Amino acid sequence: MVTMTYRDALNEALREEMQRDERVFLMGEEVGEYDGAYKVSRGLLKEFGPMRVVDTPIAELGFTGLGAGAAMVGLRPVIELMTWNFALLAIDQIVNSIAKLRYMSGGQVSVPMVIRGPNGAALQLAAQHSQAFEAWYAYIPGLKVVMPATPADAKGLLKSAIRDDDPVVFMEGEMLYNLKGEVPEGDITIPIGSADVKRAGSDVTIVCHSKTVAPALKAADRLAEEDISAEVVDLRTIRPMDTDTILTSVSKTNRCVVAEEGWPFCGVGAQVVDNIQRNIFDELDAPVIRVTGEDVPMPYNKRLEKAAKVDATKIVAAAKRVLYLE
Amino acid sequence: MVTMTYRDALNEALREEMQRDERVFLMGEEVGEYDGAYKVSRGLLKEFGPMRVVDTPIAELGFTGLGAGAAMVGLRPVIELMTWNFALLAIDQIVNSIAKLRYMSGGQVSVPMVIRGPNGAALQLAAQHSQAFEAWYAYIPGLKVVMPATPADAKGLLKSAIRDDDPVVFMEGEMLYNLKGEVPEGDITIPIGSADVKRAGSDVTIVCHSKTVAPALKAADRLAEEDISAEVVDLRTIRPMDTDTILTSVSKTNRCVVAEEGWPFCGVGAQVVDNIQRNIFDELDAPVIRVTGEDVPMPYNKRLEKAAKVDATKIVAAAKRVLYLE
Amino acid sequence: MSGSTVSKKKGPKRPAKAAAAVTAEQCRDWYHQLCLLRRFEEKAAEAYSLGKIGGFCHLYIGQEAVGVGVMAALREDDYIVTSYREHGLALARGVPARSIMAELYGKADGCSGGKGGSMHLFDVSRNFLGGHAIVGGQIPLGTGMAFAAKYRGTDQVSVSFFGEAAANIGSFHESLNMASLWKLPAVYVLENNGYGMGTAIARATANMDLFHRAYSYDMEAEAVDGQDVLAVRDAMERAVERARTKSEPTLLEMQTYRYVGHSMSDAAHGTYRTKDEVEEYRKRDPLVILAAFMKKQGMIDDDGLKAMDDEVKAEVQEALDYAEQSPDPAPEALYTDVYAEDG
Amino acid sequence: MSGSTVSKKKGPKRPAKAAAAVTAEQCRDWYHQLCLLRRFEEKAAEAYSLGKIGGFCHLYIGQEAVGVGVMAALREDDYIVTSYREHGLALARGVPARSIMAELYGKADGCSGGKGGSMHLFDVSRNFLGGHAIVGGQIPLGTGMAFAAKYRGTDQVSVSFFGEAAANIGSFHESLNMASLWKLPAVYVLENNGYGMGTAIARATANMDLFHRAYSYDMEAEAVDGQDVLAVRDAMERAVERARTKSEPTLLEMQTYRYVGHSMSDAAHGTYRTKDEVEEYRKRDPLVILAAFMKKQGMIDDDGLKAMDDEVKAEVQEALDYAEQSPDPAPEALYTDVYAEDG
Ligand SMILES: Cc1ncc(C[n+]2csc(CCOP(=O)(O)OP(=O)(O)O)c2C)c(N)n1
Ligand SMILES: Cc1ncc(C[n+]2csc(CCOP(=O)(O)OP(=O)(O)O)c2C)c(N)n1
Ligand SMILES: [Mg+2]
Ligand SMILES: [Mg+2]
Repeated sequence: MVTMTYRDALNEALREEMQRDERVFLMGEEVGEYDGAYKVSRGLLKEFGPMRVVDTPIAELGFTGLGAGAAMVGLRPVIELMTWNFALLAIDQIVNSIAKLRYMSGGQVSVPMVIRGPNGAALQLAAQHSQAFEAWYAYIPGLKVVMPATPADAKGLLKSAIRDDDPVVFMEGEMLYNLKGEVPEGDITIPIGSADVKRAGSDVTIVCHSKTVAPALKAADRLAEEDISAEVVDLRTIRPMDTDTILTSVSKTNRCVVAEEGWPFCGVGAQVVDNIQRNIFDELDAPVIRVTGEDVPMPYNKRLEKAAKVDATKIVAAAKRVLYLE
Repeated sequence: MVTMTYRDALNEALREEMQRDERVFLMGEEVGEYDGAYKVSRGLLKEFGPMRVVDTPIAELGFTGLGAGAAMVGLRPVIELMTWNFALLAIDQIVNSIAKLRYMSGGQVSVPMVIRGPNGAALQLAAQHSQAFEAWYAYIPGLKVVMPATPADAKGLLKSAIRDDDPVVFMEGEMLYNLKGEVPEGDITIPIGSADVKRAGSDVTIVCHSKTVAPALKAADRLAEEDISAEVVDLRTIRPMDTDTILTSVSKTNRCVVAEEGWPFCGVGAQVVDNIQRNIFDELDAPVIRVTGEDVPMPYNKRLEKAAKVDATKIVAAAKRVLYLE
Repeated sequence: MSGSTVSKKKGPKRPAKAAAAVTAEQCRDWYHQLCLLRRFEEKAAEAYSLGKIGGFCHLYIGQEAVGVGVMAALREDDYIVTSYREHGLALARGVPARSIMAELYGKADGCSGGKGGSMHLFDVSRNFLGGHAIVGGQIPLGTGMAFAAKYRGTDQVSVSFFGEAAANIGSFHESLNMASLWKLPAVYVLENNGYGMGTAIARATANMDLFHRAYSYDMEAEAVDGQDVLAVRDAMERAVERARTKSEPTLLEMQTYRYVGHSMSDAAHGTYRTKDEVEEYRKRDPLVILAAFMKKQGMIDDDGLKAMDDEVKAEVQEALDYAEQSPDPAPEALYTDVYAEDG
Repeated sequence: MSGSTVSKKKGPKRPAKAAAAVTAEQCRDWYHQLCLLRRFEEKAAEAYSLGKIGGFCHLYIGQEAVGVGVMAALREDDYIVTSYREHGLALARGVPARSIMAELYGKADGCSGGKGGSMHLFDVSRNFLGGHAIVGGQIPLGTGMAFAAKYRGTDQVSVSFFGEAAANIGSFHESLNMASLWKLPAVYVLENNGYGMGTAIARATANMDLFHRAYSYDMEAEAVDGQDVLAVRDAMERAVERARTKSEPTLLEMQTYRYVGHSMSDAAHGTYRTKDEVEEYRKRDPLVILAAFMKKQGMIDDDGLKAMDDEVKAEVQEALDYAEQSPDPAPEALYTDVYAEDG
């Protein structure tokens, strides 16, 4: 184990995979000479040269599609989108080409590529730069959606994503890049599609992912002070979703809160709710309550922004509600 | 009342609104000289001339954004997208500009526009042309999402959408255009945000919208033959969702099936489930079951395509499941 | 203390080029192909009206010389992507007529297993990589294949076909800039048939000399008589040579025409163009042009032409029979090919 | 039987133009504005480093002559949209410094009510319509405003500002084609400051003479010395005239430079450009150029210049004080302005 940041864990995963497999290349805005807008690709241009670490024009539709074309003929692109907000410009290629090529070619074409970058809000970047889109991509058959919350998961999952023969939407977070944690050394991978119980508990399950994992753990701490034992399930992969792990936990606790950064309407949590009530309706002692970002475009003002975001306090309140404690 | 097709109802709504308000114009591919790819705009160019019925180049991002710019300064564009599949190219403007301009300008800017066209699958158009995207748009605060299932609703809701001061995503269906029904004469409008009980019943609620309304009604007929009384609730508007009407119905029937054309993961039905279980958990005698399009890109082959789609048989089976009859 | 102004530049003239030498054998081969493309689609149109083929079906009739001429200049390991109007391109690339027809029928033996249909023909063994139905969507993909060739250091060339209306969409612009910036071995074949659905080019495109757009990206370009296989092949050979040896992209504007409607639901004329216009263009039918050339050169006579056509008709009938008897995909096929692990 | 080829066209030369006559009063006004833009942002940068301003903050320092010169040629009822690098443009348009500073502070009195921030300045009363943070996103919007002017038959002009890197994205291409096709009264002001974040134009753009791209759309274009208010104003007047009287669009490439980093988190030099390069461009500081002109013309002396600068500094300080004391938006503001009915 070594302690490193989430950023460095991603960097290490990229470096190791590029060393392992010559077909892997990184492409995106500012990934090369600038070392990445958020420095995830630091040093890679120097090590691998400009053919494998490719700075692009601002042309998300074009370079994401270009990556897909390269993947169709056997390369393994990692396309960095500066943020997932800008992916809306590339989404035609992601949904109409990348997700469907295998199927509509009758299985002849593989598109082994990773599309990655930060998702959701950072600090005071306002409405156009503060959106969480995992629910959208998870809607699409043909895509996988991976969202690590810790440095160890970031490294292990990015490696798995790069080795996967299908397109993987890989979502990080500006507010996660500096997060430090222990990371196993060497060639570790974490299977796509496996959730992780980040804290065991017996009274209530908190399902979370990505940036809501930290507040969920904090909420669990606070609940523990009131003798409430919360189990924290980090989805890690949104699609395919590890429903088994969720159901096992909720079958034990009989109560569940789902926390996510995004908006409420048709968010990931809605699908989690559906999976729970459909499968273990009789195990539920209370409705599942969701904690989400407020249903508004993100405001710039600092206080308003804070009020719009999910935090531990909101999760604690929801947990108490499902426990009928308030 | 007059009997007319869904297509003609839309056409009439457009014509009447363009007559009523000079600021209203129609823009899109083939809307003018070709009378519309699906003939919804038949005769409008002739009546209103090329400044108000504008044929565009194939440039969805450009002309949708152009419409938004015109709306920002007071016009009331109706942008026709030949299908919502192609809207993926325009989605940056829809989500990053259109949905957010009012908020990020602190309320100074209105974007009164309608973006409309057929959504979902028709017949054998394969993976890139057979997608339902209402769940995506409904996710976005700042947008309204309207999906009429009948000619009368089409007319009344399109008029309301055009008069609305906010952007409305208005989704039709190639398979609906030829549908005939009674339409009240004159200047009727139907409020956005109101669901409609298309058939009253007492044993089970079937929540549906757009193309699943017809199979839901057919399913209700079949269930009636087995003495099961199904209530059919047509959402009509996805966002804002008329949760009251759903809850009233399910509080009465205590059982619910949700049918939608789209894919299951984070679909509209997931949100309906969430709304029901959160609000009237104790009224539910069974889990809510969803009937959705199969979780695959749409295949071209006719039989496979049929198997991928929602039909009355699948809805009947789901209704029996929630009634614990099979 | 001064600004500066520019006046609009006038397009360059298009000097006539002497056709490269061709053999009788080559010409016969191309004529055979032109016939095949034509007869195949005539048959497909029949089958469509009988309800054997469904969905959208965009015929290539009138544009055959482009596909045949372009493919004639390519190597087996070169890459091809195209739009939905691709039956003829698949045929010219050598995808068997029977597997294309079976795909139009949605059958298990179709080149995309019955899942793709008319708009999504794929044959990976021939590097024929689709069949894309979002206007312009294939242009970045083809650019990526050129990138891959350069990345690997092979001398493969990647060809992206698209219609003239696609030159107004963003992906065209973004792709050509990258291809030129990075010197990719790409050829962009713009098939200017004058219409995007019912929209004449003049109603959609500000500067109708589309090949001039290459200039914005410092890219070589040509306008080509797309009704003439030999002209197409010649221009394509220059572009391929440039890509293969110098790793530089080219934009080729093929000036052509479709004799039929945009798709099966669109009439050949009446709404947005006149019957006269279509008849006028019919005079420059690619089959007629090549036949005339061959006869003039003494390569073939009328009997020979007729014999080839008959041969092709039998071939097409065989394809149709094959499609008819091929089974539907198994019901389980609905769920396979979504992900690699689905088998 | 022949194809045809074209050779790459060379760009037109940029003839020097005599500056239109200017009065001392005009020059003083522009100089005042240049000072205001410069001092305002210097102050904003200070406030940012004190944590008073958050998020992204893109300064316009070095490019001021473009904003001042362009606005000088506009009427009050003309429309303006721009990117996130718009403090200077808002100021030059007459949006009060205090309401801009308050917006940077996220305060209730900010020009967007504290909800927009640095990247989303709006002032509808001045037709200053944002402040857009998706590269290229404002270009279709500005085009739509030109469409609206034509639709209504007014002679308003719509101006869209964007950086040179935005010329590589699809929305640029799609918009210019439509503007020219439909003869819209639009002016596209491309601010070529040589970099898109850390990417020099040569690493992102195949043909670096960006104004030539207008040719693809049959549009008039000019390259302009963007450091010189007078040159900018002259070119803009020609473009505005063309839009107002003939309803025709123009692309203006303003050749300029930013002296500071891309945003507050980016160093002015070190990574992607050298200190020497920045120093070299500093020699063509728009304030220095205009001051020199005015002095040469005897319009002002050093004391006069200093007096103006002092005046501006006081104005900026007032704006800062105003922003400091303005309240945060009410907590309920979180939920208003999503829809019209939210009030
Ligand atoms: C992005 C997008 N917009 C619209 C359509 C509908 N559509 C299909 S083909 C077509 C016309 C394309 O014309 P062109 O590019 O000239 O090709 P051609 O059909 O003439 O071969 C249109 C508008 C589409 N498939 N994709
Ligand atoms: C679509 C999109 N891609 C990427 C970004 C991130 N980004 C913000 S500014 C910028 C550079 C833009 O450069 P240019 O257009 O030259 O304008 P300048 O910043 O020089 O004024 C980038 C890449 C974005 N905001 N939007
Ligand atoms: Mg065409
Ligand atoms: Mg720039």
